[in-house]
Amino acid sequence: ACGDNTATTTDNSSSSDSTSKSTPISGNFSGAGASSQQAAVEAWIAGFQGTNPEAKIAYNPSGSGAGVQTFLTGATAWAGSDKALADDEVEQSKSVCTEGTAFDVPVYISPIAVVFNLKGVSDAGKHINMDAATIAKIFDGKITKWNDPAIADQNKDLKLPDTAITVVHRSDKSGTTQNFVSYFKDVTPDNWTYDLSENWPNEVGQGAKGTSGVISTVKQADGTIGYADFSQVGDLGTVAVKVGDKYNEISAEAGSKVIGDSKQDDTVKGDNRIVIKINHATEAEGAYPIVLVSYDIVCPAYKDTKQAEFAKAWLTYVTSDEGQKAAQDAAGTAPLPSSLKSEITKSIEAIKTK
Amino acid sequence: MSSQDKTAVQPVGGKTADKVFRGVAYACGILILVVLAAVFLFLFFRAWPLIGGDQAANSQTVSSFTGGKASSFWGYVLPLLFGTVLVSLLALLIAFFVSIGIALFISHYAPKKLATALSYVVDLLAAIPSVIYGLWGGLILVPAIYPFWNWVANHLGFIPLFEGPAANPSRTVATVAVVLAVMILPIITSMSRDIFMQTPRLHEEAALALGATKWEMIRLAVLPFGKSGIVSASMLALGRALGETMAVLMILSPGLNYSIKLLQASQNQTIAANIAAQYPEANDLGVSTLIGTGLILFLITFVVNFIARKLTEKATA
Amino acid sequence: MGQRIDVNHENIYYGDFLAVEDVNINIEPNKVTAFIGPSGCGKSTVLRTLDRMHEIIPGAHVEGEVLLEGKNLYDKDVDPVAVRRDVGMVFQRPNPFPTMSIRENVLAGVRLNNHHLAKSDADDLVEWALRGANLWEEVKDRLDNPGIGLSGGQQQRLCIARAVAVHPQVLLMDEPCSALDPISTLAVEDLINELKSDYTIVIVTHNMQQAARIADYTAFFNLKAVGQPGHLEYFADTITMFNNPQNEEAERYISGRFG
Amino acid sequence: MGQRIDVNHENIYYGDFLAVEDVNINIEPNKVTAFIGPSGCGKSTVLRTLDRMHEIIPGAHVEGEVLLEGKNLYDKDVDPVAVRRDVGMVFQRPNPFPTMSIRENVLAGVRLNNHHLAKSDADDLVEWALRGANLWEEVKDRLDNPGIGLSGGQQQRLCIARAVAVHPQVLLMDEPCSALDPISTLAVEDLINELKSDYTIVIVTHNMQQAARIADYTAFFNLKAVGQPGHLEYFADTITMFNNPQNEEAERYISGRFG
Amino acid sequence: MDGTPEIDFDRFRPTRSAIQRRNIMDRFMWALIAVAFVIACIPLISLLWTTIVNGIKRLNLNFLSYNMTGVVGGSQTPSGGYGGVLHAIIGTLEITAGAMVISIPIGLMCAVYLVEYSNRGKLATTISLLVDVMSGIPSIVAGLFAFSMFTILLGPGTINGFEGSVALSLLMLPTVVKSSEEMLKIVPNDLREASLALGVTKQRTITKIVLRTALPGIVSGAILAIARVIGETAPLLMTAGYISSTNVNLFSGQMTTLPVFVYQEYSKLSANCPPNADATCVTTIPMERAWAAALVLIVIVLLLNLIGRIVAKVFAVKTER
Ligand SMILES: Nc1ncnc2c1ncn2[C@@H]1O[C@H](COP(=O)(O)OP(=O)(O)OP(=O)(O)O)[C@@H](O)[C@H]1O
Ligand SMILES: Nc1ncnc2c1ncn2[C@@H]1O[C@H](COP(=O)(O)OP(=O)(O)OP(=O)(O)O)[C@@H](O)[C@H]1O
Ligand SMILES: [Mg+2]
Ligand SMILES: [Mg+2]
Ligand SMILES: O=P([O-])([O-])[O-]
Repeated sequence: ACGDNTATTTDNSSSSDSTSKSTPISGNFSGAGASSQQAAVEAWIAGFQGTNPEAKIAYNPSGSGAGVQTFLTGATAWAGSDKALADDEVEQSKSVCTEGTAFDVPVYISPIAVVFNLKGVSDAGKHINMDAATIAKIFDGKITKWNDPAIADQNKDLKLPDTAITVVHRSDKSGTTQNFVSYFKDVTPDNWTYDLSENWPNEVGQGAKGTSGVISTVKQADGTIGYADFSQVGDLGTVAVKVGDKYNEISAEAGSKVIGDSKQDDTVKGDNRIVIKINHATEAEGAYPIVLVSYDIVCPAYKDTKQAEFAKAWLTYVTSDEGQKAAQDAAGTAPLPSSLKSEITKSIEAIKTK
Repeated sequence: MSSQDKTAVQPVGGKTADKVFRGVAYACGILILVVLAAVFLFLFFRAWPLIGGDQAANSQTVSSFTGGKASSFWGYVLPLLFGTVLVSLLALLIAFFVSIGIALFISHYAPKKLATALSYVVDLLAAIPSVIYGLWGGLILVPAIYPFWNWVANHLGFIPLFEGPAANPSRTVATVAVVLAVMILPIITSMSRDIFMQTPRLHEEAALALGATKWEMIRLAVLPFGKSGIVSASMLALGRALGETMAVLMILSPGLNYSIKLLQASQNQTIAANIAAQYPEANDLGVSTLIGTGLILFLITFVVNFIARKLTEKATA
Repeated sequence: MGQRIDVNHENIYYGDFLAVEDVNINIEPNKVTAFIGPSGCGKSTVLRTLDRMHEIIPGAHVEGEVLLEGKNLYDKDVDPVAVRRDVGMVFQRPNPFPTMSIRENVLAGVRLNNHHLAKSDADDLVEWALRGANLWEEVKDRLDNPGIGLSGGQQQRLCIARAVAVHPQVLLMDEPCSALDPISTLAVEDLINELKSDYTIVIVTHNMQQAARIADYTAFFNLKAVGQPGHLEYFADTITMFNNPQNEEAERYISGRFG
Repeated sequence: MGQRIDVNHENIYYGDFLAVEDVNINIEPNKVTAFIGPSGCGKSTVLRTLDRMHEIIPGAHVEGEVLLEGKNLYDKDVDPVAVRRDVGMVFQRPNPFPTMSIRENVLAGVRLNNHHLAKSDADDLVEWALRGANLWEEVKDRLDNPGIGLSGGQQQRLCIARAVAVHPQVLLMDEPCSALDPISTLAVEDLINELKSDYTIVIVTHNMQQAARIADYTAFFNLKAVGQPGHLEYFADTITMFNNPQNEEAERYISGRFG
Repeated sequence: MDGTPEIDFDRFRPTRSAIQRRNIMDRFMWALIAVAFVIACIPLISLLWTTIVNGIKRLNLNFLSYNMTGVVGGSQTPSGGYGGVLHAIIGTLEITAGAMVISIPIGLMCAVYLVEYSNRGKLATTISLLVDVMSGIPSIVAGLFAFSMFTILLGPGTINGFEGSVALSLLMLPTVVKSSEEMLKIVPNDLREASLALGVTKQRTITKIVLRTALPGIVSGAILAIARVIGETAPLLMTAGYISSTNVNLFSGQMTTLPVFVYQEYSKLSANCPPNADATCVTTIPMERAWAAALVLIVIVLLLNLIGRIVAKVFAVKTER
């Protein structure tokens, strides 16, 4: 339509050979869901349209819950979600998928950074080392000063000020929150007794709406600490998290490693589903254990075969090296570990296009 | 002109058109009632699972919203209601005196040219979208106002309202109230200005002729005349503040307490902002719950505006 | 006791528009002086300069002198608020304060200076002023009712009582009866006749019979054409004015041949 | 040609309030009949029942008969809209349609009734009506200017032209000159005199000189007290009415002793 | 005058201190009012200033003539810009126009009913009471209403521009009714009577005389009502959705409006750049787009206000001489 920024051909000259589809996809397709995926999806849409210029794709970052809701009404071709489908949702999907049940495929892996703003430390570009228990205690309001011995002991080389800690968390329901606190629940359950939820469970510190809210709040005052998708960290300080007996800094590759060291959740109901049980307690060399895995949810069969063709092509592109590279450039995500590739291909092949 | 004379007695289709037009006008009048009823009914139907649905699932939904703090709909909505009313009343309190001041300035103190320009600016400000107030409040005001709140907490902390320590950054009820006050200020100002301007000259002159100073004239003639208008303007503004979404969403650090610690974070949340915050990630039942809270908000604003209208009616009668 | 007013070479402006030109008039104390003349000739305008009410209209100003017992009201150091305390004013349409009771209306001016009026003082003052305005008998049983509940004529007398209660030296009245029915008009005219023993009274009226009935002196204002400034055409004692005016325009006006 | 109007036992109500009681009057065709009487006695009210304009006021209704050439206007099968086309009306304050030019104002009655007039017919009609209202010479060069731009007297004549343009049989006028200056008044009075050869004219006036000057018959309305219904006190030809009225109230009124 | 109390007026003469006190009070209130004024100016000026300064940076023709398709991270688009708001402007205009089409005829006819037909009966008082009450409906409730209505009537998952129009029209309706009612009320009754006396039917009197005379006022009232709703965000998030390409079909598919765009860009906060990106890749671009779009929005609101006022002034029908 009018005003489109048509991509130049240089971007996709290299990519055209890697796409297996011979006939380009055309038509209008829409998805909705996780806002965390937004930046990546923008890149994917641009990349996908490079080879399928007739495809018009829209993604509404309305949130995982709303995305799944909309998907289950049949209004969208796929949903992006920060968490895997619930059992009843799989059951519900029978009414929209013409055959079988919906399934999820991991497409987006992003480390969650523990960001902080502390005069003399973060503005000097330094990291702070913490183990899971310390982070959990901070976010539970048990540690309230930056020079608390629990922190200081792990950071002998830093001069920590006597500043009060202001915790900043998400105020809206969020997959980021759930993934973040599930790290505590897995690694240091004694220090995190709350139920697992997408809502922040206590009233420590301050809540802010969306990743953007957290980041801007952290930036606004000295002594703040929060958590956010790695791509939004900017020049804030990040916490290096203790894995095994080392403190590992956050990076895309480090995030990827924990997924490589994780198993699939085989308790989930339904076919073709690939749900990753993140191994937060990983001791893998150089792994950063706090990650968010976000899925794309599709049907194995659609009323409209065009939709099916699209879903198949879309997932194929998104999970390809090329797609993952695009996401990494645009959103700083971690690439899907190669161990998952064959499983993913198998699930995608399950989509019926005839 | 014989044909003209003939038709002059029987105008074409005039009577039917008359009836149809009257019917349409009548229908549109009735439609207002229908629309209001529809608002209520559709919200009610969509929120029905709260009442008629599986209560266990409901309480699970609520506890998932609140991280286990509340497990019943009322346990959820009442603190929200408290927060909503608290924030709005504070905003009204701040905006009220300032607005009356500006309105008097425009109507009785400023030179005519300046007054016209100011009126225009005030009307314009009423139309600035709330998302822009949200941007400004969240990014500019929050850091800028912290020193002030900190000062207040240090010096007036003995008053429970101002109990310290002041949250930094100040994403607090106090800051939100200031932003809402700025947002409703133009509403109160423009309505009271219009009323102040209508003060009968006679009454103003009566006061002046008795040897009243300007302020005494305002006290004797202008304020009593404008009283009911000021009240109803304030109620309208209160209604607007009660329903404000984006600015609260983008600024306030929410909590679910019955708390009046204005300078501390994570104390209260408003219904409207809560809907906007939870809606994206809510499942079917969650949406019902949120619409249930929306229904409560609707009823509250309904009552407030109803009172406002009744007050004006009484005063003009 | 009333005070005398002398107006010397007064020009009155609304913004740039010269509304009334070169007025010279001597108003005797304890007499009733009436201003008459065709509509728009500036009667109200001149009247309002006598207590500096003219200047509350944006852009309005005055040149020349208005001497109240020899003291120029327009001197730099004179506070207009104080002038208006000494010179009371009653308007064309009765204008009691709508939110106040009869009693509070009467006391409105006094309260400005005496925040804490003893109840007995207040009662005395209210009675005195209402008696002075010939209204006491009619309202003494309902002093706490709102002032606007009265009939038009009663309201006008209430306004006179309110003006009188601050004990001014001069009373200015701008067509005080034009909104009243004949009976109320009579009541107010009687009142004016009584008041002149205590006050200097200046009254604007459209009704020549009224001027003839109540005024000691009459000033006839006129204007040459619409858009031209008005001026004082002729000033005389009332008997001369109405029986044997020494001015042709005045004669034509009084005999009803124009205006 | 004008038509005659006979009013029989007419009672006129505003809601429950009986405003005018038992009016009986015969209005001759092609004559000018004037209604006079003190304020509030119901002159306007009666006038407005003659073209069923009374009933547009919510709750207002009429009992009795109004016969236009023998046909009762208040019969069930009579369309009030049609009545108003036969009986034209001119109001106290000139009220040309502000959005229309002079020309469109004259044509309004025809055009608003959804007739498509050929341009030449329209031109003829405009000239005829404006000549009829003595306005043609003054406005013929600016027919497309807004009607509101005319002087008060011209506006009133424009309103008469507008009323005349729909070819009514009767013209009702409610104090058509009270908002006009003497010269415009004269112009309108002249016009009325000319119009009576074509129309039956009923005019309400406050000005007895005017009634005496232009009316053939005069009806004197009166009311016993405020809040009581008004009634037709005395009806006579104008010469009798003003020189030798056979009714005491009428005589008092005309000699200016009340009202 | 027997019974008249003797009054010693010297006791009530204003004392020097009393006069001084009153003068001080007068000045004090004047100062207070002036201070109130200045205090109120600070946030308002700051708000406008921030928006202008931040918004002007990216506000250019490119920004106005492209949408957000093919915009990846902080990279430049082939046209040399960083994406734009064309789709949001179109969405805003269409959705608002939809709201207009719904609420203006209904609101106007409702006002006609109230002023011309109702005779101020019980029904009319109820209606105008409810119109007043309706003007206080929170915008988010309007959004929930439209959302509920469309899910219940058209099945779940329905999101389109028109749904947004319905939500906005609910917010516009009372404003339109109120302002039209005011405008109809000030049409002098003389004109109605003049027309009726010419034997014109009531319907034609209303449409050709009353509405025609009130037209400028009605138009400017409607424009001001539009200015009020054009900045709504929350109800549109849930009803009209969000899309990065241009959708011109109001009745199908999601639509972005300017306020939603501002909010979405604010939510993105910052963009990433590929590791070896050159200087044309701007990481702060989302916030810059948000401010620029906010500025566009303010300018549109401003223009609407201006047009409303000009219409009211220039085309005002002089009913008084
Ligand atoms: N507020 C005003 N602003 C500008 N001009 C004014 C104002 N008030 C009066 N004028 C003008 O001043 C002149 C005198 O007006 P004024 O009201 O004093 O006349 P008047 O003799 O009292 O008339 P009336 O008998 O109608 O009350 C007139 O030309 C009038 O138009
Ligand atoms: N719209 C109305 N509703 C109720 N009562 C009315 C209405 N119009 C007039 N009246 C009453 O009807 C009576 C007659 O009024 P009308 O206007 O006919 O008198 P009039 O003789 O024309 O007086 P004027 O000379 O002042 O025009 C009065 O008592 C008046 O109060
Ligand atoms: Mg005057
Ligand atoms: Mg009358
Ligand atoms: O992507 P989020 O669920 O953290 O908003």
